[in-house]
Amino acid sequence: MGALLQDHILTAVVFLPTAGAGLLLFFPASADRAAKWFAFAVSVLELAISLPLWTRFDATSAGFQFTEKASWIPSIGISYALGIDGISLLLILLTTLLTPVSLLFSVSHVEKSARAFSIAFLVLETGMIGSLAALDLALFYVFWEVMLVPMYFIIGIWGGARRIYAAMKFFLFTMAGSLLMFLAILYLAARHRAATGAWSFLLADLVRLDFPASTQALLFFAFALAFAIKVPVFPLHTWLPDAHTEAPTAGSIILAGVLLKLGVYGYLRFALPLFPEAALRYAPWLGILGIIGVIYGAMVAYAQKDMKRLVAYSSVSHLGLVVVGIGAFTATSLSGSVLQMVNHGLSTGALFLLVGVLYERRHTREIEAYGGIAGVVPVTTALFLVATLSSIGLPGLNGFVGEFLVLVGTWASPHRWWSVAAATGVILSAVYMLSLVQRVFWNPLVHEENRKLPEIRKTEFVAAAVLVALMVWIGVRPNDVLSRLGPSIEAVRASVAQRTARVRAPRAAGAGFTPARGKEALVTTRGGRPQGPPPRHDTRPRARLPEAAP
Amino acid sequence: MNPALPLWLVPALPLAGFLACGLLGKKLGKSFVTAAGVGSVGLATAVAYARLLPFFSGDHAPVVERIGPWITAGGFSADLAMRLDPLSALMTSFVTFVGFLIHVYSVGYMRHDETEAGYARYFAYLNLFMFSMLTLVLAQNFVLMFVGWEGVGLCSYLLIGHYYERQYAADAGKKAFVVNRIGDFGFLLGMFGLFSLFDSLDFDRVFGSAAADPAKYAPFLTVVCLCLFLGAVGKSAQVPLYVWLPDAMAGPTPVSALIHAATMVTAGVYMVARCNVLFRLAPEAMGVVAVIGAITAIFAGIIAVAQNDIKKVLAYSTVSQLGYMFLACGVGAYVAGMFHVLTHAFFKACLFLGSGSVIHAMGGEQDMRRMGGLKSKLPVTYWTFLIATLAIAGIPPLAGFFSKDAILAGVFEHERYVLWGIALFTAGLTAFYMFRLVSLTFEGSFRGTGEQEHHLHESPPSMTAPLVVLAVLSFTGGWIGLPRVFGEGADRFTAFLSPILLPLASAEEKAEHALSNGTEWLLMAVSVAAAVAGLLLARSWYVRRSGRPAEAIAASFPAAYALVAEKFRVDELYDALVVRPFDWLARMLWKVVDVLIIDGILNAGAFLVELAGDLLRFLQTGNVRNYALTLFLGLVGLLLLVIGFGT
Amino acid sequence: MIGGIPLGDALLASGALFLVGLAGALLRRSAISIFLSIEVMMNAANLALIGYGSALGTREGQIVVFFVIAIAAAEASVGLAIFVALFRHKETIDVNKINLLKW
Amino acid sequence: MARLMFDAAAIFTVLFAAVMVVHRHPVKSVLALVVSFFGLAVCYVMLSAPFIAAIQVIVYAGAILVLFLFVLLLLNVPEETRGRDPRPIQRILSGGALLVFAVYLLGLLRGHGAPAGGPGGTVSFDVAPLARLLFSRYLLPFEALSVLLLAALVGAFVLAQQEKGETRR
Repeated sequence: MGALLQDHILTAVVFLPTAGAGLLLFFPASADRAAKWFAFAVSVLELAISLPLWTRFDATSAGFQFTEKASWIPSIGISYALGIDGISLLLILLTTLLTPVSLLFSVSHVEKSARAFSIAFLVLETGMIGSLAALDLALFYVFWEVMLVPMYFIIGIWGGARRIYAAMKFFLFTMAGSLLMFLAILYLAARHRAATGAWSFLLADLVRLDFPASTQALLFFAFALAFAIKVPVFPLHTWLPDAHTEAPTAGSIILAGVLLKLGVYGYLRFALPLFPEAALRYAPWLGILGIIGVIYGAMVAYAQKDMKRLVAYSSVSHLGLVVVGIGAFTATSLSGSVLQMVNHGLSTGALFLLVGVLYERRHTREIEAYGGIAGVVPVTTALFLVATLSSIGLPGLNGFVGEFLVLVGTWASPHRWWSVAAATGVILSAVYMLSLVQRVFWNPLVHEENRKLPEIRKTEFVAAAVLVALMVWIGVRPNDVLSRLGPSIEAVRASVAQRTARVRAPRAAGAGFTPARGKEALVTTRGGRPQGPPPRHDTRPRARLPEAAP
Repeated sequence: MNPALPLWLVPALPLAGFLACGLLGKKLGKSFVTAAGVGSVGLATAVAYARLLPFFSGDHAPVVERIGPWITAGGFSADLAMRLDPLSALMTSFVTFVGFLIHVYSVGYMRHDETEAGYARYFAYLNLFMFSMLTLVLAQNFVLMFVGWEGVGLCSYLLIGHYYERQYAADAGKKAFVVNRIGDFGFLLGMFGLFSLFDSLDFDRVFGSAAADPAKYAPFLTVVCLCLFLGAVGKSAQVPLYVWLPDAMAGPTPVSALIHAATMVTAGVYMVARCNVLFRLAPEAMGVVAVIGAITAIFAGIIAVAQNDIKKVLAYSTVSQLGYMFLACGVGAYVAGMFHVLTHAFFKACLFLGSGSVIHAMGGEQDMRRMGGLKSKLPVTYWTFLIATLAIAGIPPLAGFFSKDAILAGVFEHERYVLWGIALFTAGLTAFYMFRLVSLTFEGSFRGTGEQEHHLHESPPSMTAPLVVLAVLSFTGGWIGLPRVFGEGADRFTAFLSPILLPLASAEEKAEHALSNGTEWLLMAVSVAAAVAGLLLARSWYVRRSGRPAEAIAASFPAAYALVAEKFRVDELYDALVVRPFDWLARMLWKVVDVLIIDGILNAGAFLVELAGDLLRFLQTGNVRNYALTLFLGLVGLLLLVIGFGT
Repeated sequence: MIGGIPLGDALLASGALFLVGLAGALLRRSAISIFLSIEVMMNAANLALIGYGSALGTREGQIVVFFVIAIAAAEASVGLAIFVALFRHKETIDVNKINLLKW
Repeated sequence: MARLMFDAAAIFTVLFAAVMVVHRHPVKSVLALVVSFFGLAVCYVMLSAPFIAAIQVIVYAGAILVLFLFVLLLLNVPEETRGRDPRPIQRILSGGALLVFAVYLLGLLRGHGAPAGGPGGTVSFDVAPLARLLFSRYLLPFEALSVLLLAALVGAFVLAQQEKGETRR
């Protein structure tokens, strides 16, 4: 049994929540409380069995670890392939952490058919972890869609007043993107068959395919669109404020904490290695959209009157920064981006949680309805303040490390001015978050009903305190996280560099892009303008896999 | 080396105090908070001096103590490391000491007015401030320095907003943080620039590389230094980002003394001095520093003349004095700048604490027009306040005289005569408005309410003791840096700092430029004359003639007076130029771009689908026969299509 | 005497029967009549199946017809139950008057 | 001879089917269909499918159509009303489509339908092979059919059941 678990630890981590959800089906519908606690217990157990991933993870290795592989649908080459590297490790742990936190919060706040809620949540967890661990594109797509359905119900059933609208919007947006991605996945598999004679959806197989530039661009867009919607990148972001605002607190935490990250993760894991040239060619656009996201999200957040909407737009801003880091594509900025995703999960998760705490007491999210409650609920205030400070990137807390690495890494890329533009987020985030804190917790207490606001409960406190503790931990010891990230980041860069170099090698020997020398390989910094990879539009015919005989 | 007392202990002790007060303070009560809050800083001071005293008497060789790696990612790395060199030793010595005194003072000031929770919160934040400030000072690299840099900003924000239920205090706190953040933006960019130039943010490596190969880096350093200076402008309240500091007086008075006078606001000066190696290679940037400093000095001095709030006067005076320090740095007289940082810490802390004592006695009243004649009621406060005022005015042989003279001499030495003129005028102005303050507050007869008069009392010993100590230091503090005219070895201060703060020019050049003893005496005489003139004018206007001349002048130039009294309406200007357009733009982006355009396009798509459905649904007649017919027609059509007509 | 029927005859008969049934299904208004017409069409199909089976000399055609008849039985029972329920509610089986699915 | 007989039975079948379609009275329609099915049974016999012919008579005509009759008599369904069709287009289109379809079918049959005079009827008249086939190779569908019939039974029961509180009108 122990050995079995050792060998299949990822499978166990992926499917334990679903098993729990299956058991929940046998609970009587009236046993709501028991169902909620049971779901929480399952998620804690899940966290416990996911911790060995962290401890046994080999931080020196760049490859996928804990891999498992089995044939699933052999006739069309779909396999059950799991495996994680540093990037997915972090996000998986973030998921297994935020799920119990959300469920713990929900224990005292979800009343309506709590059993169904718990089931949806556990299935959602399987979808998220599965997406993060899948190494087969078909499997990834399955988990990707599995994620969508429970979230739709969580928003649509347990959400706020405009929940139906929000749930529809969320579903349609996400679906629109992912269908195109599905087509692209099918096309890839078919191309693999044309090239080698065998179907395969394995990432490792598909990255060996080469395409003409135009095809690659189309496929890249199909993938990028799906991920950009999920992130969300600037003009595609409008589902997010609605979904975040209307979702129940636990849903908002997971939505902001994990689901958004999957967009960036998918981009890093799939879009970049599969279509490296297209990705590099269009990276500037990505970076610019990211910058627009940073500034636009921050400004719109400032204008909000609804606490949750404000936090939701702050997510747009933060994720914009992450996208900038991805677009800059230096080792430092990529590390920063991934770390920033974790940070955002923690800080925004905590913010949503604490907003939820207030909402459950006053049943309004209007900022105007609060004010001056710092003296009434000092513990909530303190926690909120720490989460805010983490969110605006105060040094010593986690947010700073990620933000700083993204910015310093971006500065070292060819797009130096991105860093300047994105750094304005430092000012803007302080503006909108502090005005939120001021208008909610400080200022004169004008609403008499707030005088008797109950303080945070034990369960809520534990949930928030865990997040706050992690913020401090990452802020003080970021290397615990970064060290696990480094080799994986280098591997992503190396795979991109290798493929672009393979194409370019004859012409631009040496001037290409040789990563993994421990420094910003893209750049020669000393004293001059950094020189990135030459932005060449290479249209020469490229090496292909041998075409299968007709 | 003293391995038993590592440097990191100095900031760590206040951090422990912060945690103790913050987490347990409310439960365990005020005595515990007092013990933990003051005790931790006291211990930190003791530890600091245990390290500093051997250092002062030793060879002043920089000591770097590395704790471990902190951030390592890609090509970037930053360590947790502490540095003790003459500059940080100087800062640490007065930050810990003055900080400790102000902690003691705060016990008396805050103890009775605060709830348990408020008291605990206050000391927690104060301790956190000490942690941040000491981190800032002792850091060995820019990133760690930035931790302290933002940390002090945060504490400033939290402490200004200590009375959070007052709207203006909350506003002021936010304003302080946001304006500081604008500066931090510059600091960040500066750091990025440094990193891309030097591949490191470690002080030794950055300064070492820059000094080793100036020609290579000099072209890039102007921009980098300007970015760093933007950080300093924000933190040290220089034009145009000074606006937060006067508002910061909404916080408790000891906070104003500690953060907004003695320590935090001088962090900008410290940073510029720390980077003097870089600034030396960027003469244009130094020019900007000097000009901004001079403008700030005179601008804030003028505003201070027309303020009636006792703390506002001191706040503008602080801004003005900070301008002085930057002026010194800008002309290359870093030692003079740091000297002024030191003496200013003593006398300005003393002034603020004295004003706190006055406000305490007046029951919270801060308007000088309702004070007067407090000399007899608050003797200790009066005498200490007077000494500090004389010090800031630059009357020899008090501390302020020597530091101010060093700055004036430095400016003159570098032949920046216009700036020298401004500085001299500002010196006179300083003496004038400070004595206006003293006269209005302590001289004459009491102008407040009877109740207030009845309530007047001298402050408890926990408050007066720090005043006395600071007054003594304000008197004697300048003697460590006597000008050269008193003998070659008199300027121990310069000797101490010179390994870090290299003079601008080489030794031979310096000899050429150096002022003759006669010129130096003359300069001293001029500056003393300016100070005395300001002093006498203020006394004659406000003591002998009860302020009537000032009223007369104000009445004859109402517009000009109003402009000065309203602080040149800079806040209003920013409001109109920045704040309101920002508000408008934010709302516009939300309502127009987000809701109208993006969601509009989406909703238009949704509407089209709905419209199509609305039209097509009429095909659903509900009549089975229609459906059957449709089906049949479809079948026939398909047949024709697939098999084709005929055979 | 039995057997030896040309496939063409069987198919022609089947086609004619189908057309008659189709005409009934499309043109009648009584639900019962439509139902009966559908039965006719089904039987036309059966006839074609048997015809082909006979022509090809296999029994599979008959097997399918057997199943079709059984399914027709099931269909008739459910269909008639629907008519009973419908008639009880609407007092009519005129399909022109039953349009609950309208828009 | 056999062909003549088949043709006669086929014409008879189609004729009575037409009668069924034309009649407005439902009971008469059903009776016409019963007659038509007898003709069909004859056709089946001619095509050497005696077993099917038997169940056509016994099950189809005898059980299913009688069930129709029961229902009609039970509900006392009135004669189909005359009067204008609310949508005349239905008739026109139906007629047109039927015509096209008929011509089309005819064309198909003429084209390659009839293997003229092909000697069918090699299938033995025996029922036993059919039974053997049904209970061996087609056992699973056969059993599935039983489930289907059961389901239909339950479905019919549920549908026709009188709802609670509903009075018979």
